[in-house]
Amino acid sequence: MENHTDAHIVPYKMYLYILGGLIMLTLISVAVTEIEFGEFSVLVALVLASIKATLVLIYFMHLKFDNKILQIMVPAIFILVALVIIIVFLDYNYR
Amino acid sequence: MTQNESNQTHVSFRDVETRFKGLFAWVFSTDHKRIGLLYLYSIVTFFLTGVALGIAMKLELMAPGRDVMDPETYNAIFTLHGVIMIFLVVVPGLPAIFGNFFLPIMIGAKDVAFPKLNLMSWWLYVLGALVALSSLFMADGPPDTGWTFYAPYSFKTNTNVLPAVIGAFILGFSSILTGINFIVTIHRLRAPGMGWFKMPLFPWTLYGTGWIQILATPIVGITLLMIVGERLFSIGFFDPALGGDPILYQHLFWIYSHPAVYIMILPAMGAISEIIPTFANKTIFGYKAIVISTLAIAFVGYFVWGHHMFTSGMSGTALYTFSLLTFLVAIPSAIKVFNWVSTLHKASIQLEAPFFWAVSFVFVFMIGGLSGLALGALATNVHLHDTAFVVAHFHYIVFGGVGFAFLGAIHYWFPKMWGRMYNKKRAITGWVLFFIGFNTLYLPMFFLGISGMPRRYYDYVERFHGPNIVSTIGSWVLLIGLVVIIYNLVRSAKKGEPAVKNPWGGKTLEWTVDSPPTLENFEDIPEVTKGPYDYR
Amino acid sequence: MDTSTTITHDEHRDDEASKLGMWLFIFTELLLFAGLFIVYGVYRYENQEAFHSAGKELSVPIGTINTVILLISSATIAMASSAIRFKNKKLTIRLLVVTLLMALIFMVNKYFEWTGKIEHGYLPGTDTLMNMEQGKVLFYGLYFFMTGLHALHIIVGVILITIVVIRVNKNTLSDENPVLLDNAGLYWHLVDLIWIFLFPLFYLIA
Amino acid sequence: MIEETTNNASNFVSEVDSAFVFIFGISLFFLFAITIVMVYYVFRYRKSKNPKATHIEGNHKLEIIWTVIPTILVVIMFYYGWAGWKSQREVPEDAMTIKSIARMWSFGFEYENGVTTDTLYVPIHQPINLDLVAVDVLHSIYIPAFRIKQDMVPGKPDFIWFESGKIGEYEIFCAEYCGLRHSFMKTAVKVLSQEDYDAWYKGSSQTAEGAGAEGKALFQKFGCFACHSIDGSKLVGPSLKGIFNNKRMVIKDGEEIELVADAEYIKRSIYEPNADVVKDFVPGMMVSYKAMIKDEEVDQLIEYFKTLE
Ligand code: HEA
Ligand code: HEA
Ligand code: HEC
Ligand code: CUA
Ligand SMILES: [Cu+2]
Repeated sequence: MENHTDAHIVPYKMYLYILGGLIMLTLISVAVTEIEFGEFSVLVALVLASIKATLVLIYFMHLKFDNKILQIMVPAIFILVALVIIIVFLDYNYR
Repeated sequence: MTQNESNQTHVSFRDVETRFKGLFAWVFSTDHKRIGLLYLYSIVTFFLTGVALGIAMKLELMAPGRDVMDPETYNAIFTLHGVIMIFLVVVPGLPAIFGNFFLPIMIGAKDVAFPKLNLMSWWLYVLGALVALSSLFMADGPPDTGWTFYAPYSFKTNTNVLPAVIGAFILGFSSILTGINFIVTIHRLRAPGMGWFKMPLFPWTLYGTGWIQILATPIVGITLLMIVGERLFSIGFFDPALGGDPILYQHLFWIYSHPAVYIMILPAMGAISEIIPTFANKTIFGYKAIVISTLAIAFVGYFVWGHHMFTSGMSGTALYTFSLLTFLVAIPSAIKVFNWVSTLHKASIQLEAPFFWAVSFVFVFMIGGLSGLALGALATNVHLHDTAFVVAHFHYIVFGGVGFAFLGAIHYWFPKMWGRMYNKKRAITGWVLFFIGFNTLYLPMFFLGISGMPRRYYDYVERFHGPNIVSTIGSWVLLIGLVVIIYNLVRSAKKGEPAVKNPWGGKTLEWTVDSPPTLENFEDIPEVTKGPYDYR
Repeated sequence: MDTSTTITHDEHRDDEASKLGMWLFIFTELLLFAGLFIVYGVYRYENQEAFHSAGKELSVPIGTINTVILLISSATIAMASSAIRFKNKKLTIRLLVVTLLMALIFMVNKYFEWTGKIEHGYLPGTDTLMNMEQGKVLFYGLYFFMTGLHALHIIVGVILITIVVIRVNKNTLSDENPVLLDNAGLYWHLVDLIWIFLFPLFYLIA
Repeated sequence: MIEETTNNASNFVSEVDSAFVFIFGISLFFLFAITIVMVYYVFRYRKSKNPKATHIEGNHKLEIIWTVIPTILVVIMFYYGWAGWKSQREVPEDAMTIKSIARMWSFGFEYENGVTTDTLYVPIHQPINLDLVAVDVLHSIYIPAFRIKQDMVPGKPDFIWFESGKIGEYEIFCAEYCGLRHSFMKTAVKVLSQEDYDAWYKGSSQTAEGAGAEGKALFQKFGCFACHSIDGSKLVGPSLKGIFNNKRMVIKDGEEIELVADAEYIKRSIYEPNADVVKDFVPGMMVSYKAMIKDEEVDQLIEYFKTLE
């Protein structure tokens, strides 16, 4: 079993680009709340948050350079959580 | 290396000299085998406590009215009984004891991936257990909420709910650490040549269990923390007076606690899947089907929690979704049963104690599982929910399933763990008594439930008297059986005949190492070329 | 392997295993918060109006600043992972210290925010809050519980990173064995990840 | 108490029981079939009879068969369960509504004319809709003979309905654990003929006789006996024996003070039980009865307490 975790060393620049992107997205999501989307504002906010989370996962947390198993596991966990939440709402939504 | 040749130059893991002496050599050992035994001793201690409480309940239920205790005591006793049996005995149960001891050996490794973490999880277990039981010695006494801690009663009662809840939280941590450890071990430490589908079935079930431990336990952790917040700061999460919703508590509780029942049963099924081929001298029927059904149970089992809440006032849509999913999760269990039975076809069966445990496991598991079907259907559940029928169901499947598998496993692996043989005749006597007592104890509860006796009842109306008395008598027979079994095993651990390497002719890797194994298990990591149960 | 000495029970090193272990731990943490998000979701669904108006009382600027702070700290610790592989010890330590500083600023902000809310009597269990409408009680209950738990994770992260800094400084952690730094990073990103969801849920959807 | 056969006890019995018969039938069939095969194999293929095992790895056809058949069976089971349950959630238009209140540890039933009883009286062949309310913790109303059960959740009203087809008296249990005296929380439903019911309904608003008799009836009706004895023995609440105008040690705002249990105090104890809590007892156990007990009823209760020397 070899011990060097990733052969790939990510250059600093890339982190800075991603950071820039994340800050942009944050500002956008703040700006968007100023506009009244009504029903959809929750959705918009969550979609933006999910994009940010995906960026963090892929780049900051190195998923992009990691082995296959993790690349399957992580989305699987998020799907699981989503399913659980959907099922809980099968109750609350139809009460 | 030839089979059954005991090699005198090897030092068993029990006799190894370490930095510490005496007891400390055990409680600070990072050897997976010692940790397994530590778990065994501590779990059995709590288990016997739980048994005593169970017997006490049966005494009280012998006749209507007050027999031996007050309602306060009874309520506290079934709560403690439930908490001990679930959180302290069957959830850690097989993974922590046999998983720790045998997982590395069965996949050809020298230890688990994180030995120190492993030791820590045992310490957390002990800490959690002590915290949970500390309420016994406090003013106002142990909690009286039932092991489910349903809101809002759990923060209205003035008994000591907090220690039990915090204890359960710590125990959850211990369980998570074990799960992480096992998954990483299985991913990283399989011997060369052991592909996923060359892995024995017990490690496979531990793998499924590990995932449930990791993914379900945190939910109960956070739920219990919310109860703490609720009791200390009246945050109002589940208090209807503050806008909270008691049913949401039930959702969160069962999101964990239903998968938890599969944490209990999967390793039990794994142990049975080891015992049956060994004594049948035959490869297991449908290896892949069993593996897939294990993973299917683990996955689908995550989405059926609502079947504990059919009468709680959930929406209709949720009700029938959960009912349907519940039925689907029964299928993989059925597949396993069929495969086990088919393995016996054209086999050559050695009639030994572990095998009797395995066959009777299949029998009681079927009763437990099939009674689960009546609970899973909406109309019948409405009548049976929270009655003695449920109590019968889960004793058949939890204690019938896990208990029988545990006892089968300990008779199966005993020679390997202690390097000695037990008295085979006495082992079978114990099994017979146990089996008779068990059925006498719990079968009547099905009838009580169908005729309408609710559970958690200190007192009952006259017409329930008959079955209850039979049941109480059964509990004594069971107890005698247990005493015979424990006596036999304890005695043999010290005085039994020395055991050979492979007393049963098993094919998995643990039968290729010394009895008991050396500290490192293997001198050289074995190369695996064949499937796990190749009896050709 | 030497057969005669079964005495030593040396642990071999497997970085891939440590990383997998860390990820599994992160999964449990995610599910821990998932439980809370379920509670949040349900109560928000049942008390739309109250959550709406209660959310308005949280300061969006402070929330935004804290978000940016956490994002920066996440980037710096990720860069530290690269720096140590480039064998740049000095830069590694600097980046980590920046991360710690950011955490500190985050906590100070949080402190002021919390005390502000407590002065308003929004602390769960106090009479003022109890007498308000139910949705508000739940909102602030969740607010304190979730941000509190998050803050607890920050504290754990700070301790972890401090240990890493000390070890890098003592050269016991270097490009040969950077896995502890990587894992501290993973943990820190988790803290960030959770905040990414907490922020819109409490501050923005108003 | 329970009738010998509960065939017609409610309109749900036959449907639910046929679901039972179907599920138990299939289950018993599989249980016996598998057990017999298993025991036969153990016997037939034991080592002394069959020294050499045959190597069989599996059989795909069999795997598919024993996946598909149980799947079909469980889907039918699901259907039976669902069909039997669905009608339980569909209340007929003409149902008569009775409000059912659960509290630690008694049930109360309030009829349209305002009468409240601790036993449920219903006419035969009449759909009854029970409005379920819980005041303190979870309870669950369970009428085994009718095959119905529904949790009673504080803060969340719910309902349950039935139509009885058989005169008689049937047990009602509380099926959700609710604390100390959970197993004593039981009562009965009396199914009467329409005439008997009408007679009872008219007569029920009449008053009882004797000093404090109305008070005693109220005390019974509101389930106070669940927590208060009148013979001096301590239950969950203090015994009310000789309470009137006697000294009480109470905790008020964390301080221990002595009070005299005059009419004023008793009224406060019923309307705001947690204002001053009797020493050695737990606040929060007794809930306020302000919404249920009227002023003049409190006076009647006090009259009754005066007789408890
Ligand atoms: C080890 C633990 C364990 C296991 C494995 C199971 C397995 C199952 N359980 Fe059980 N259950 C508990 C432990 C367990 N349970 C506990 C502890 C409680 C009570 C908690 C409390 O309230 O305190 C409970 C309660 C419980 C309820 C709630 C009852 C209530 O309170 O109203 C329900 C309802 O659906 C249920 C259903 C099932 C089903 C359908 C299965 C299935 O997985 C069973 C599958 C097995 C088989 C079906 C048998 C084998 C198959 C054959 C013989 C072939 C023929 C099969 C077919 C034709 C399908 N269980
Ligand atoms: C593992 C789980 C387990 C086990 C083994 C038992 C064992 C026993 N239980 Fe059970 N019981 C529960 C889990 C268990 N129980 C739970 C979860 C509840 C619900 C609590 C609640 O309502 O909140 C309950 C409730 C419960 C009630 C109902 C209370 C009520 O509703 O009023 C009763 C009534 O008699 C009872 C009796 C007994 C008896 C007599 C025994 C025993 O004394 C029988 C003796 C047992 C043996 C002789 C040995 C079996 C061997 C093993 C299990 C192997 C051990 C495994 C390892 C060491 C790893 N129990
Ligand atoms: C769930 C249990 C419960 C029920 C039901 C209940 N009580 Fe109480 N009661 C208590 C407890 C506990 C106390 C003592 C603590 C306190 O004062 O709040 C108490 C105190 C009292 C007192 C003051 C007693 C004293 O010794 O000073 C009176 C009067 C009283 N209850 C009347 C009633 C009446 C009338 C009813 C029915 C309408 C009733 N209670 C129903 C639990 C209950
Ligand atoms: Cu009310 Cu149990
Ligand atoms: Cu379940």
